[in-house]
Amino acid sequence: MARLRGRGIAAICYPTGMNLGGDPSQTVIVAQPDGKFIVNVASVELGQGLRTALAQIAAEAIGASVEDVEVRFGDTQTAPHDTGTFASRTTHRMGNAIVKAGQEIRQILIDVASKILEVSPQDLEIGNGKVWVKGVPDKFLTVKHVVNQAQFVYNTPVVGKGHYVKPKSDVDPDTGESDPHSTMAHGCIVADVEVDTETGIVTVLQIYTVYEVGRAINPKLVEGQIIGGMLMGLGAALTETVYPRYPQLTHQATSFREYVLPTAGDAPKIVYKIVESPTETGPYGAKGVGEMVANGIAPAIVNAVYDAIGVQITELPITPEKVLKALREKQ
Amino acid sequence: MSGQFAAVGAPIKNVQLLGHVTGTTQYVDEISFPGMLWIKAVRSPVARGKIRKIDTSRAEKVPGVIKIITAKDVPNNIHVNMAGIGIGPPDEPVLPEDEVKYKGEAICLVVARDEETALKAAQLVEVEIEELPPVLDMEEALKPDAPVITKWGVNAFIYGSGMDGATKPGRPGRPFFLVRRGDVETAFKQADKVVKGSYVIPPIEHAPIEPHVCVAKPEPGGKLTIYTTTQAPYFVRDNVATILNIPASNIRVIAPAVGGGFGGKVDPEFEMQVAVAAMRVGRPVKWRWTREEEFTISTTRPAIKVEMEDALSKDGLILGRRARLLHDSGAYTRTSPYGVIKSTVNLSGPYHIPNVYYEGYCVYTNRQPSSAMRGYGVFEVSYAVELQMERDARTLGVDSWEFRFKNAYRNGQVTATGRPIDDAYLVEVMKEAASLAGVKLPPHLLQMSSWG
Amino acid sequence: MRIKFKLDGEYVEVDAKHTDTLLKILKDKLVVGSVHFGCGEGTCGACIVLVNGRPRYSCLTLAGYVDGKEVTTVAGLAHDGELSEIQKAFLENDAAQCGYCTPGMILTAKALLDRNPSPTDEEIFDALAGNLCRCTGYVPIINAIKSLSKKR
Amino acid sequence: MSQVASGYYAPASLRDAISLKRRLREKALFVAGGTAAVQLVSKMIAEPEAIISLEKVPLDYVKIRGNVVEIGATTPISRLLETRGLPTALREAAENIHGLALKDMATVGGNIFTPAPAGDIATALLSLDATLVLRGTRGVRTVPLSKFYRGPLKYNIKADEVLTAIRIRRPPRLSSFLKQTPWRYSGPTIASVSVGLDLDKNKKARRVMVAIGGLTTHPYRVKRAERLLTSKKLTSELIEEAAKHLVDNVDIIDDALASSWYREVIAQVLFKKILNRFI
Repeated sequence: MARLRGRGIAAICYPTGMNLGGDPSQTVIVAQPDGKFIVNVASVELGQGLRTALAQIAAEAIGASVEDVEVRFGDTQTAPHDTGTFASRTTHRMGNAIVKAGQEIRQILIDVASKILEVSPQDLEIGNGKVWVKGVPDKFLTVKHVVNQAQFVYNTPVVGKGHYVKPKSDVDPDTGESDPHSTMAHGCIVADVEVDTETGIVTVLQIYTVYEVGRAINPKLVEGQIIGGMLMGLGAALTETVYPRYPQLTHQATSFREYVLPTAGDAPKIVYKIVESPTETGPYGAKGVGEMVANGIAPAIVNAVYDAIGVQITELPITPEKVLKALREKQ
Repeated sequence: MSGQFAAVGAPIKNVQLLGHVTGTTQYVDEISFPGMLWIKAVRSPVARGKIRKIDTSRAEKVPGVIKIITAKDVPNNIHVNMAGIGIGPPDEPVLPEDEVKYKGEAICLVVARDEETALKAAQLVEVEIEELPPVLDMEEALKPDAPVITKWGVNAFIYGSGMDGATKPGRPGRPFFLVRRGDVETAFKQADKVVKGSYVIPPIEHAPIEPHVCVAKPEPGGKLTIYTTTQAPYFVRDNVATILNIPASNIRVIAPAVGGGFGGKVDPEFEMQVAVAAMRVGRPVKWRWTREEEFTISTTRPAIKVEMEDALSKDGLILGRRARLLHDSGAYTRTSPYGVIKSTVNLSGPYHIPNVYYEGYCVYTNRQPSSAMRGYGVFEVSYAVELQMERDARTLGVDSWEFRFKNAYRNGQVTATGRPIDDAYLVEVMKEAASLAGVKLPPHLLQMSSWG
Repeated sequence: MRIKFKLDGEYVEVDAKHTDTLLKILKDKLVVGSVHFGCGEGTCGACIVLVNGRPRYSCLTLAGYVDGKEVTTVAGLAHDGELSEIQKAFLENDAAQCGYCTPGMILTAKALLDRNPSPTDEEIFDALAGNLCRCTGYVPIINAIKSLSKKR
Repeated sequence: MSQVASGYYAPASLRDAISLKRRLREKALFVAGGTAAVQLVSKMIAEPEAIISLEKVPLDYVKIRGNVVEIGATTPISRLLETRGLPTALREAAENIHGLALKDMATVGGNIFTPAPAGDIATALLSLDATLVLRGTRGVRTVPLSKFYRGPLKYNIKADEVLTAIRIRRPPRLSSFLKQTPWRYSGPTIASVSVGLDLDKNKKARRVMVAIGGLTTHPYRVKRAERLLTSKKLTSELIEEAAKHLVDNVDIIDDALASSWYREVIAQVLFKKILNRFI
């Protein structure tokens, strides 16, 4: 019996949004009489923190304080068309739409403020809930006040609309020549494992990950994705499949007693780092993050096991059973 | 993190958290209406078969059973989930008319006053099915003598490249998506080493803790409100409108907070069935899937098989790559053609490979339909590519880091599909990762950059 | 049958069938929003409540069992609008994403800390093994529990 | 007798529970911790006209008197962990049931009826030569656990009998339990092994009891391995030899968790690990 250690790496890239494009997102932002902004999106809050990240983008674009922005989601009656919340597309696609809508509002606010202050719009700046004359930040109007005046004095609706789509790419059927990607995010994963040669059990000792996300709109949310994605990747690497005897239908998992997810104690140690390389196509440079963080874990672990035992197991998940068989075949 | 911004870059707390820790976040399962009914499905016990008879007479007599919905109740019984963005062909019935194509496919729906009654009555529906041999193995499915399980005569998606498959004629035997660049034959002739690999991922379940739940409520004037655990409300709206033959604007879809999706709630999988039931009985109807249904009926990540062959030079460069990718769509199209494209165009990974020949096949089998899951298409090829990279490096005797650094794509190069690369940043990311993991990279790698 | 029990400090009376689960009664009859159906098999923990202070899968508990007992849901932890320590710890440590597992997770964590104010890592891992989370990777949840463990 | 309402009975005494069961027969379902029984009800696999809950019957106890350990049938797993002086294998098996709620709900008695991939407590009890105390309308009888299982979900118990206690007389001095699961802290058993034995002055093994769980619906004793080890000094060769007979004539489960091949391998690995500790 022995415990063999190994290290594996994986380098990955991940395209943001739907390949080949053609997937529009739209939003309407409506200011309220109390100076708050409602961002209406048909995207869906799944736990990823969309309401928070999109509010940050909207606040930035409008120049409002983030506390004054509320994202309302998931309703086809109140929100215009959105293709959906998948393909790591929401921050990028809907984010871009929100930037446009927010900028429309920003312009309205500046125009109204210029009337209130009787200065030229070019001389005004707006940010973080305040409007001020360039160079005189101490003398400011609150955005709240400007919104109120727009609605009750200047008879101006404070509404912004935004649409974003990556135009659908044509494909040359003979070569695949096309423009499928909006932007690429990147990652590199290092996994350290220990393999028990008697049972075939793989223990992941440590995961190191670095992800380049364009711009982290909210680093806290990105971190949440990194850790959660890591565990999902770990499950895929080591135990998870509905058809353990694929392609046969037999032995199909039907419950959490057969399709066993990692539990709290099964999470390995993880050290991670987020780096930024803003993309021109993304809102404030952001790329999609949510999916990429699950992608490189399994190959890094499988490569680490390859390093440890000298055999590359090619079919996921690399259950203890497969590891043991590989070890025995090698002998 | 970013000084030039006020809100962007701030590590603000997820605004949903307060609702989560106080238990006040609203999910679909908490939505209820007076007089609401429940659905349970009668499901196929076999992977493939002809429906000979559906006898609902015993089930209908169970007190509390309101109606049993079959294919006849569906106004337009054919659809494809992503028709709105040009993915076809429409090949999936809301309820099958004469043939079941996967084990567990819903044959008819019992609508009853509560869940227990619906379950009890569903057990009393008698279905007679003539079992047919199922197609389960992708390689077998592609053989000319395989039993045909699609309407168009081969067990693969055979329409033209791109996603507008429904409008173009098929060409059997041709891969659905093809990527060719450079001169792959010459690359292999010039290679010092050729490394082959074959990689398989069987279906994986999303397993969000919240199962699929949908409530459909008819409204005055032929309208309908649908509360559902979807990641894509407009997909639901479009598909329900299609199968009910009513204007999309008559339908309102609401997705309250969803308890995890991971791609498993992108496809409208059951909303159409709930909508038909609600419209037929004229009352609010609810369906919550059991955990067993989550595993055996809901979509999975597609199984894939990738065969890959690399032409390598002895100094550690990838001169060319051939790959053949099979994607297991399951019984119906759903989003699979899209997934195959996403896989096939990414078969180079983050590397510069000047000469490539990639074939992507969308294969149909008698399995629950597969669809998107976190990293759809790319999770799968990232796995194949990174295992192949390791195999390449070890065969050549080149260090794993060095091999990746040398082949990493740079800004200014072009991708396999001819797109100029302007977002490359892998070299920098790898340097950071090596440093994080305590790896001392040699100076010649540290000098590299994504810009040259 | 008629059962009577204390739900988050208030007496409730409700009609139930002998085969009804506590989960069903809480959701359908008493409209408790924080108790979730996840598996119906006692494996995911989304339906966990405290019965007389001890965690139970409400999907595997018959309604009759709680007659005369005290049932606590996550809604019963806050007092006068003030979040309990454990809720605050989850909030501070960002220990939720989709939130579906969170009430069961918090109640299990509370039961653990009530019994064992300074649990070791192993004890936390063991206690949480019947509560699945698919979003967070558990790390922030463990951190939330540890943050209270240190305080004691 | 306390009857909460029609159909749900929570008798306060064993006598009441038994007479209820006698009266209601197949219409009634006993429920202890509920982890197995309630699922049958909620999924409508069983539709009992009555539930007899054992929650109020005073069978939640562990008594250790001299050489006898007696555990009430409705004792939850968490109670075992709070009890000092239990045989090692039993404590280790209890520790391997993960999750606070499950530890509080699952009972020792219920565990004996729970088929693979659960039922680890039964594996440990089998290696401790435990005896079951069954009480029926016609009195009390005892059945060795090793004679209790009669095939998948078939037990040596009569319709009007209740399992009231599990008794371990003269527990072996050495015992140990190991199991393998898909993840370290998860529940389902791929294989579990429990061994109990005494060593005499010459370090020879006496009273060897080897139990295997997870390989078939219910745990079983391995008589051949026990005989091989008995009255001999434990050596790695002997252990190796005994390990070859763990699955003789056993139809091993082959399911989503593991193949029968792997289950056999793991049973041998766990068996050897335990015995090598005793050398």
